[in-house]
Amino acid sequence: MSDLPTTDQHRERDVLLDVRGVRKIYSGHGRTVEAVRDLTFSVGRGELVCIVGPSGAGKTTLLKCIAGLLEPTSGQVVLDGRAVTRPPESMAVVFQEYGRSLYAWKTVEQNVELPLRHKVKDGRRRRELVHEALAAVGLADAHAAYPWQLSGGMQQRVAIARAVAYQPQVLLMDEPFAAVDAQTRADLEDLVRSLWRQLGVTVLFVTHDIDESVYLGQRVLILSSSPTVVMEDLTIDLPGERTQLETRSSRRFAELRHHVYEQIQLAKHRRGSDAPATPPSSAGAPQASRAEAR
Amino acid sequence: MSDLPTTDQHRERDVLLDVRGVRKIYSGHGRTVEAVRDLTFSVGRGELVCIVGPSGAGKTTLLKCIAGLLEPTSGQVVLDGRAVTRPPESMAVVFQEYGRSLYAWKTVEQNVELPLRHKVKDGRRRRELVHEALAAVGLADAHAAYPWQLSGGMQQRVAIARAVAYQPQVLLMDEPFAAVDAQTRADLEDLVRSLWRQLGVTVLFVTHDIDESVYLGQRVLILSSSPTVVMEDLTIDLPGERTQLETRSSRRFAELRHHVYEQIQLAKHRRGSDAPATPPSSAGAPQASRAEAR
Amino acid sequence: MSIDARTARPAPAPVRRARGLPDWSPGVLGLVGFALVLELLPRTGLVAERFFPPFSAMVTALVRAMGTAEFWDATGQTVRAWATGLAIAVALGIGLGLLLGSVEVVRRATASTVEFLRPVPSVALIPLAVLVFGTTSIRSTLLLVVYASFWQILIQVVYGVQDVDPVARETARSYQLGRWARVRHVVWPTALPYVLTGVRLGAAVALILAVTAGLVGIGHGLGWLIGSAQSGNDVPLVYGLVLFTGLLGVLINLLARALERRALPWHSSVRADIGG
Amino acid sequence: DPGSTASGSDGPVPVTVAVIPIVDVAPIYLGEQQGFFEEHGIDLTLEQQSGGAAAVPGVVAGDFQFAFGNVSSVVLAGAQDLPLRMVAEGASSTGDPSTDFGGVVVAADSPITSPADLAGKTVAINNLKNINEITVRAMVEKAGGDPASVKFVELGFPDMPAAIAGGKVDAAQVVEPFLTATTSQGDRLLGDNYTDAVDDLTVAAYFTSEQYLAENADVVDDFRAAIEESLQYAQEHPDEVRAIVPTYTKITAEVAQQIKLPAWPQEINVDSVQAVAELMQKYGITSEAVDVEELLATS
Amino acid sequence: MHRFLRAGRALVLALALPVVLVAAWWSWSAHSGSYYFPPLSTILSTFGSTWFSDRLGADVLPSVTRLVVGYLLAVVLGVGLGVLLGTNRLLRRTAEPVLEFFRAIPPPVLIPVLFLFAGIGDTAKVVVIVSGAVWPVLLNAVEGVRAVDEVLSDTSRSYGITGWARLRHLVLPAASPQIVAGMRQALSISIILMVISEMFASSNGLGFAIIQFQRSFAIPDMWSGIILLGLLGFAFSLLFQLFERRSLRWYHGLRRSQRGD
Ligand SMILES: Nc1ncnc2c1ncn2[C@@H]1O[C@H](COP(=O)(O)OP(=O)(O)OP(=O)(O)O)[C@@H](O)[C@H]1O
Ligand SMILES: Nc1ncnc2c1ncn2[C@@H]1O[C@H](COP(=O)(O)OP(=O)(O)OP(=O)(O)O)[C@@H](O)[C@H]1O
Ligand SMILES: [Mg+2]
Ligand SMILES: [Mg+2]
Repeated sequence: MSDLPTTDQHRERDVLLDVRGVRKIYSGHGRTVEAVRDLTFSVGRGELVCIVGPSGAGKTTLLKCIAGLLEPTSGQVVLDGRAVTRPPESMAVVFQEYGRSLYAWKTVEQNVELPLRHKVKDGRRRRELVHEALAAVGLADAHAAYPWQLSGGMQQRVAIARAVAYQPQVLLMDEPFAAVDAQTRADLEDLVRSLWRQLGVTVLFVTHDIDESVYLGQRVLILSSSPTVVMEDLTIDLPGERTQLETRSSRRFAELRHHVYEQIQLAKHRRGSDAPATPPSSAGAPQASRAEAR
Repeated sequence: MSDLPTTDQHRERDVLLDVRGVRKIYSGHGRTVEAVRDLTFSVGRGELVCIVGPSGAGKTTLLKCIAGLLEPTSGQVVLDGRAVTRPPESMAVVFQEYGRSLYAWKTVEQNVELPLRHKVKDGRRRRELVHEALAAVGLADAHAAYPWQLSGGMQQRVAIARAVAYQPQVLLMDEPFAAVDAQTRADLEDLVRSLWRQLGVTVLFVTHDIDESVYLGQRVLILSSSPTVVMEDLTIDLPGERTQLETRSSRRFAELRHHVYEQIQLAKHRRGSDAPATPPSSAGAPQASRAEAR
Repeated sequence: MSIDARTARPAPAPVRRARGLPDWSPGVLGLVGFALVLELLPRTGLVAERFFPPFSAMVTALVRAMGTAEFWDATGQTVRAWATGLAIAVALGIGLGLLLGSVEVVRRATASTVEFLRPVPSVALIPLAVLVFGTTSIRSTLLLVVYASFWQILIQVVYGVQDVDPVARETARSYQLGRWARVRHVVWPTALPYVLTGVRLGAAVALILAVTAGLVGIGHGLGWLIGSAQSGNDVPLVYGLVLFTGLLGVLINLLARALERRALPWHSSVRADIGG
Repeated sequence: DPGSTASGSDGPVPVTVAVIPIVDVAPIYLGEQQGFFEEHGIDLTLEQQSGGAAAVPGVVAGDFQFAFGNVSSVVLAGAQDLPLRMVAEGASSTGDPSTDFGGVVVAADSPITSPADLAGKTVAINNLKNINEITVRAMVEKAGGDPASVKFVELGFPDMPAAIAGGKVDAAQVVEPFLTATTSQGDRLLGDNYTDAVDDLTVAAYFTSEQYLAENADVVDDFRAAIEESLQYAQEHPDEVRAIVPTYTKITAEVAQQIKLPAWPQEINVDSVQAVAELMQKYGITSEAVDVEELLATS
Repeated sequence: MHRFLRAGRALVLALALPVVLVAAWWSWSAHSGSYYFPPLSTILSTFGSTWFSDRLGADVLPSVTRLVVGYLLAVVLGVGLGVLLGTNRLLRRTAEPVLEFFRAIPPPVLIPVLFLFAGIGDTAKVVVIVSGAVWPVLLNAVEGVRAVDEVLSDTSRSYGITGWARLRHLVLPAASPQIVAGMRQALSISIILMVISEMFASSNGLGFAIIQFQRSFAIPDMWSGIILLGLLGFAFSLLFQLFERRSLRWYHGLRRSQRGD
């Protein structure tokens, strides 16, 4: 593990997103779960960070807190210097429950177009964006279909197209490729990377596929099992130009993926309570600033 | 490709499931899709067959036809010598849309128990089965939760536990591990294999993960892009005893997975219309018998 | 093999549609059966004919009445009161329902008042209606019609608004859809099935009140015609008019169903019905 | 005073009268036909209502200048200090049980033979606490029965024939055309509650509001005069009454030939109304005695 | 402390509008001078003497009994028939026009027919209540059943959950949010029809009393009756909310689960 550098340098960079001591306890209906114990990390502007962790670790919970859809029990999320209390502008989310996030009463095209309405006033330009996005995910011929006429993977791609067409500054994706086949997945991975490089969008990408996390990310955050803390914040020191064939067959890739794999295996059995304490530098902001955001 | 034998020998064995010239056309709401053009294959009793194919190829459609939930436009499905017209007994299905297949008004425990009610009359035995199944998928402590209190991966595992507890003779699984992390996925793969070996259940397993299909199956059916035909019926000649570490690092495994990967890439661009004709031996039954089942 | 749209149903539905028969044939069959029962009840002596005439006598009386201008005036009045009243009730019910359903504070603040006012019967408002608008003004009838059907629609809309899927709602929120866009594109389509049920409920109640108003002496609609036939002891005409009222109801429902098919092609219930 | 200027001017005064589609209001229809109202400078509009009580709010609100209703309603209103005034006679009992337009009927095979037998029995009437209830009670009392033990149930006249035939009630107080309908089907007329209770009973009257009376005294006078002519005309031309009834009711011409007609004297029998008021107090319907004189429009 | 604050806020919210409305009514009616709109103070002073006497047992109790019986019957009938029609398309197509026919007929004109078949006692009144209150339950049940999620329906079918078990574990719970909406409608309709049914062939009951007051021009008493009706409706709706909270616990949990509270 010593040959794998953990990042500290990005803190000096332009920090866009700051997650400070976020904790989330779900309670009600006879069940109280501490989904997230204490998450602290930050993401620089234009970074692509992958998040991996065991099922039920709280990845979705974390993403919802960042998206301003869920209020943390304590701690706070700061985006661009401002505490997040409601969904911030220019952020797109691809939900894990892609099926339910599509509107059954709208066609594929309308689903993709809807969020654009208040952003892109020019109808022609909007339709262009929609068409491009749908073509990019391989659904050029499903415009007029309703979501429930599509296969699972196709539905998921509609949700991705919607986020892509929106041209957000921050893109949160919650296992966005879970339902597509290997080839499509590879294509979509490249799509995300090219979007990220071209548009400078900041991406948080939750995945269960370890190869994917290493292939895609500049950093991989490994979460522990619930109650959750950040187990490791791993910098992926692969070259910026990546291709499916070359990158994946490189030695460094194999090392990194092996490392992540081991960590995940560990994570499954290690909980927040017995994880190593996070270094002070990445610890939460002082109590005062936490309180003021609530 | 010549070094990879395609199976013919299993046809002499005890055939449980016979899919004969199944074709499915969806029409309505201004859209007509030939989801499946012509699928013909058979599965022997106690076999474990994986199905891979591009997103939107018609895998879910096929599974629904086999489960008796969807009537093929033409062709027929024969199970145990009888044409399937409605859901056969002793068959369990894990749906791709796991979230929607759980009863929101029942707890996890009740969800798993419900199908058992009419099968296992003894309440104690039933509860035992439920507990075992939930423990097997790593949800021993979520009995009392409602599905909507669980993470995506946990929900999917509840659906799996339900199928496992049901102890079916035929198990149809539609991308059952799509939402769980790598480690859990490996555990669940081993669970399916051990169930299959112990109970002699016949398994049809749809997956997008090529490694998984090779690791799990005795055969892998590769479907073409829509309109769909069987592109290849590949026998996995790995030893019966498989372990995650050893099997996956074997040379034969790598060869096989590489072959499947190539085929899938081909499949994405090849449609049923230009796929190689299936050999006569596996072609559909004569027209007469097709007609009588409708 | 030819492609038959019917075989493309998602699943073999519990009841196979009788092939070759048009959609409406079972419904007509039901009505014919009902007419037969009406004809046979008095004919077999189960009820005395002079209190409950056979179906044919009702129809004869109705047809006779249909020859008069008075009948069509009355029908016109009732239908006008019905349509206007329902339109007002639907507009109010949907507007306030969306407001109540989507703004928690408003709902809580009005809950007790709504629950208090809802069970107050329209008929108890008759003196009020008469006093404010008089017995001849259509507005008296409208007051009763609107008051009665408004609550039905309101409650349906409130329940419908609550039915929005949380994931769908969050999607809309995260994509910065404004309140109006959320209502229009997310809340409204979700609530629509409830709303349509509410409109169907409200439509029938509106018709009932439009007729009842006449019965108690407000306006000169069908109810007034029924009332005067009653006091004239013209039993076949009474039932003939009741029959006519019921048929109006059937007609209204046909309209509502057509509306549903147009408005909800994506809804699973309609999908299953249309087939495909 | 706008009312007086209106009647003082040359044009006819528009007047709306609420009536009920029953035989009793035939005179006003006849009078309109004969032009009696026109002669008195009244432009008459007749509004049909379902019942006399229903017209009261309309009169109070000024929608109707006059309305036709039974006298007990007016007495009741008087007891509640509702500002109503009786203007003219509406319809009266004929004073002869064999020719009167109302009565109590029982089924042909009923064991009830005298009004006294009604004690403890169920009697259907169209409105509770109204003229029919008190006159039936009085009839029972006169025959020696206990008026308090009669059980009254409210039922529309149209529903009474079926209720008697089905044995749902023991007796029913009916008026025309249901009296003819029941008796011609074999039901037995037990007695006439109107003649039994009070002599020459004024059953119904035309009334107006105190306010209208105060502001338009001359119109009221004109109206009264026209009504009185109409009443007289109706009384003298029963055939014309029978001819006009089917035009404003759903009573068929055939039935209209058979029904019994009420009496239409020209004056309200104040004594009979006072008797009604006293009976109402006696049977606990009003708590205090009402002086009928105060309810008359003596302008 | 926090909890007290929250409870206090809820109380203020619940009471504010009624208080404002009552105050408005009070001040407006004090000077209305209209015979039909007596001062609220008069109405309230009549309230006690009118209702807290033997009327409670003589009029209110019989009414409430008929109401409860009629309502429960309507619910049972509505759900039963609704599930039947919702699951069976042919039956629905056949029966719908006839049902719509009955739905459109005003209860007052049905009443004479009811007298013919059900007599003039309590049975007829209960039938009147059922005949009106059944529709919202029925319609909502039909629509709720028709809208059962396909994936869930497929799941049940493939696990052989059919017939009675399907009804109990799938159809009824899935349709329950809509059925409950219908039941809520039916409750207030039942009260309205209780009044209407007592307008005919009656000799006691709350509706009967109100109509009598109206006819005998006892206007303050009539208003006090209307207020009592409102109070009754309010009380029943509170009971209903308890029921709803229990029976739709999962549903409200599900709908709120991701609102962040
Ligand atoms: N609405 C909720 N109510 C109660 N508990 C919840 C709710 N949502 C999530 N949880 C719980 O919080 C924990 C974390 O859930 P979360 O969905 O964030 O996990 P996840 O990391 O996204 O998992 P997966 O990879 O399986 O999607 C789980 O134990 C889950 O049961
Ligand atoms: N209910 C439906 N109505 C109309 N078309 C449908 C319906 N279900 C599926 N289809 C179409 O049939 C085709 C095959 O869909 P299916 O769900 O079987 O694919 P799949 O192989 O399961 O894909 P995935 O891997 O993405 O789940 C798709 O083109 C889809 O659009
Ligand atoms: Mg998740
Ligand atoms: Mg699929």
